Amino acid sequence: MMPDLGKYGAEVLSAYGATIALLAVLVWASWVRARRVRAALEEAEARRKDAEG
Amino acid sequence: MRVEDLGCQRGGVPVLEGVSFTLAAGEALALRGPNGSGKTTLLRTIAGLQPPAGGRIELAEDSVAYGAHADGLKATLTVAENLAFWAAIHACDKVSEALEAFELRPLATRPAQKLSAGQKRRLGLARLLVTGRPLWLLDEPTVSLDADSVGLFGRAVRAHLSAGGAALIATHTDLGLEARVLDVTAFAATGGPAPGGFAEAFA
Amino acid sequence: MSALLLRDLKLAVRAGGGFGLGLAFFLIVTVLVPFGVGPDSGLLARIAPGILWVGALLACLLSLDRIFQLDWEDGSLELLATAPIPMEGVVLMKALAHWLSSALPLVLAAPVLGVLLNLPTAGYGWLMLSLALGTPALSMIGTFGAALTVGLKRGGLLLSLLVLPLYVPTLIFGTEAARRGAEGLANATPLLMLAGITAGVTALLPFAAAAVIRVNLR
Amino acid sequence: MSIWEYANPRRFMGWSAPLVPLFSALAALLIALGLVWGFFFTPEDYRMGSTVKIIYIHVPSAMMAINIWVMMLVASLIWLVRRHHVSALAAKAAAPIGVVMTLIALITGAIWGQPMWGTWWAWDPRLTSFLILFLFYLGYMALWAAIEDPDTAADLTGMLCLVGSVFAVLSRYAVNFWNQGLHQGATLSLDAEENISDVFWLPLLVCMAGFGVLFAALVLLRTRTEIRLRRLHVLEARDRTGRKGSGEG
Repeated sequence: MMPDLGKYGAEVLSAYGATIALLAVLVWASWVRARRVRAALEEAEARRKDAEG
Repeated sequence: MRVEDLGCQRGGVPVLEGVSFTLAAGEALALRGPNGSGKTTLLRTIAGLQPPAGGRIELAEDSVAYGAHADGLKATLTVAENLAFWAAIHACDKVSEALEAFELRPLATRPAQKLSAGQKRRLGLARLLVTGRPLWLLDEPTVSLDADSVGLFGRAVRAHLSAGGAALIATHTDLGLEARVLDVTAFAATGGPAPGGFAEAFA
Repeated sequence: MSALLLRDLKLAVRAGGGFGLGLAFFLIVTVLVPFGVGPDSGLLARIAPGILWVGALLACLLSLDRIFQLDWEDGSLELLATAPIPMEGVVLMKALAHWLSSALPLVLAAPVLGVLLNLPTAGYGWLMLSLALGTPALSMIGTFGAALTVGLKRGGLLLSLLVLPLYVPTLIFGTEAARRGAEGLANATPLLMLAGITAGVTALLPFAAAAVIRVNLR
Repeated sequence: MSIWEYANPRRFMGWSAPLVPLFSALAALLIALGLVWGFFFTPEDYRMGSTVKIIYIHVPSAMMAINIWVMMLVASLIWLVRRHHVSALAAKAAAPIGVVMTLIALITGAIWGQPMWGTWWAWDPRLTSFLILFLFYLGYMALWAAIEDPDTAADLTGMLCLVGSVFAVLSRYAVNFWNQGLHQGATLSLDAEENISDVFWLPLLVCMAGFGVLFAALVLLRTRTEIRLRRLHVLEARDRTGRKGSGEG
């Protein structure tokens, strides 16, 4: 299954690991922020509707 | 000058709308309204410091002298040097008249940092004279002035008007001027659409 | 416009901080380097042009946030915006005043500090020439950065962060010109590039900086 | 209907909503495919050994680091000229993605450099240019964060992006002049196609497409967040003025 990476195994694996970790953090942060802002906005719109209605 | 259906905004929020008035040479117009009602915003918009949200301002180019809350004085320069600088910027040589008009002659060689608040204010107002501009836009000009100085200021404005100038003054004190009054609260924005389409609801 | 230049110079002289502080900083940086890298005069001679350029650049940076900040605080900038001189002219005069009061003293002091770093004899002229050609670009770029951060309460650190990357090309060509001159190599290309940067920056950045100031005054 | 209509916030929210999950899925698929293909099913280079596999992340991220800055420049120009708020917000939304891409390019470059050049970091022109680009991204984001008024922030960061782009190109040129470089790009770069066989090319292409689509998905998601934030601020401002008005009246 695992290919033989030879003497550079550590380098290749750490490069892939670092990349995947950074991308995961970016996606996760974007996602969490999107959800938080979305919830806050929905709440604000609902409050506004209450105030008007 | 002539203002038609002018809208003003502060920090992207509409403050005034539908402001219309005319101001002819020799006339003064007093702006009234509580704090935060948009007097400063209106003056700044007419002075060209911020873009109008709508409407038109008809005004000869380079005709405005703006007197803000801050006087634009340099603490380490003397009274005369401060005035001479603004005179040079506006290519105008009325420094000594300005010193006379606000009784600053005895203070001419004193650095601005050693003036009292009222004296600084007088110097700030004297700056208007060395601009040589016909339209004065004044924002609370009499703050920290005593009764005598207010009298001096009133005289200076009257002299300016009789020389064919005009003035738009946001103030709470009576300057003893024949001035029409414009109450800016009448033009308070009713929360029209915010710019950029963010006023529309979306999911 | 010359009135503005004269006023700014007068203010710099009266405040006293202007050249004094920048020069002292330049001196200290230069003195600290041998403590850091060791007293080997051969090594110092080799790195002297670079150290002096970096030192001058950092000393320039120190006074950038004063370019517009004081005028902003006391309302002068607003009044200048309504004055009959174009904002582009104000920006250019501000940059020139900064160069005369902050950068020119550094250019003149650089050879003295070169002695401390064993700068080769051939290098003095080239060092001063490269600094004289390059520092106006530093002042102009810095003025643009100062215009960007003028309305901010703690703009000083941000100003450095914004301006330092913009300084890279000037620094590279400046040190390259001084180093090659000191080593007796041909240095016409970096000198021309340096002059080109200064000319281009002086021609174009006043428009950008003036636009930025107008936005900040809104 | 003019193309600019798509930049109206409400319309943008409308058309971008279905694209985010679509692009996300596509990006996940492409990146997974490209990386698995590259990692497990490509041979080693006869000179670089298995380190050649780093190319499947290094090159796409480096490419995106530059492309994202160009996209921010275009978006800033559209904002400065046509005053479309969504455009400015898209530029703001793209910057953090650009930072991460630049960081990935730098880190993988350093990791690659260790066995190849025998050092983590070399002041090679390309690496140095990316370091400078990284600083530009940081400055740009710091300026956005520092200014309160959103339109002022958009204007100032737009101008910074414009001026910064000129200086970024100038820096690239200066850095080249300063150090002729030892980047082995030439043995394995896109402009030397004869050196690179299809075995390496195809998974690399898949990865580049994957990174591109990932950026598209993220920038849409983040722009939607920024638009919602603006809307939230408008509502809050209205709440404040409304309350003040009723209090006085």
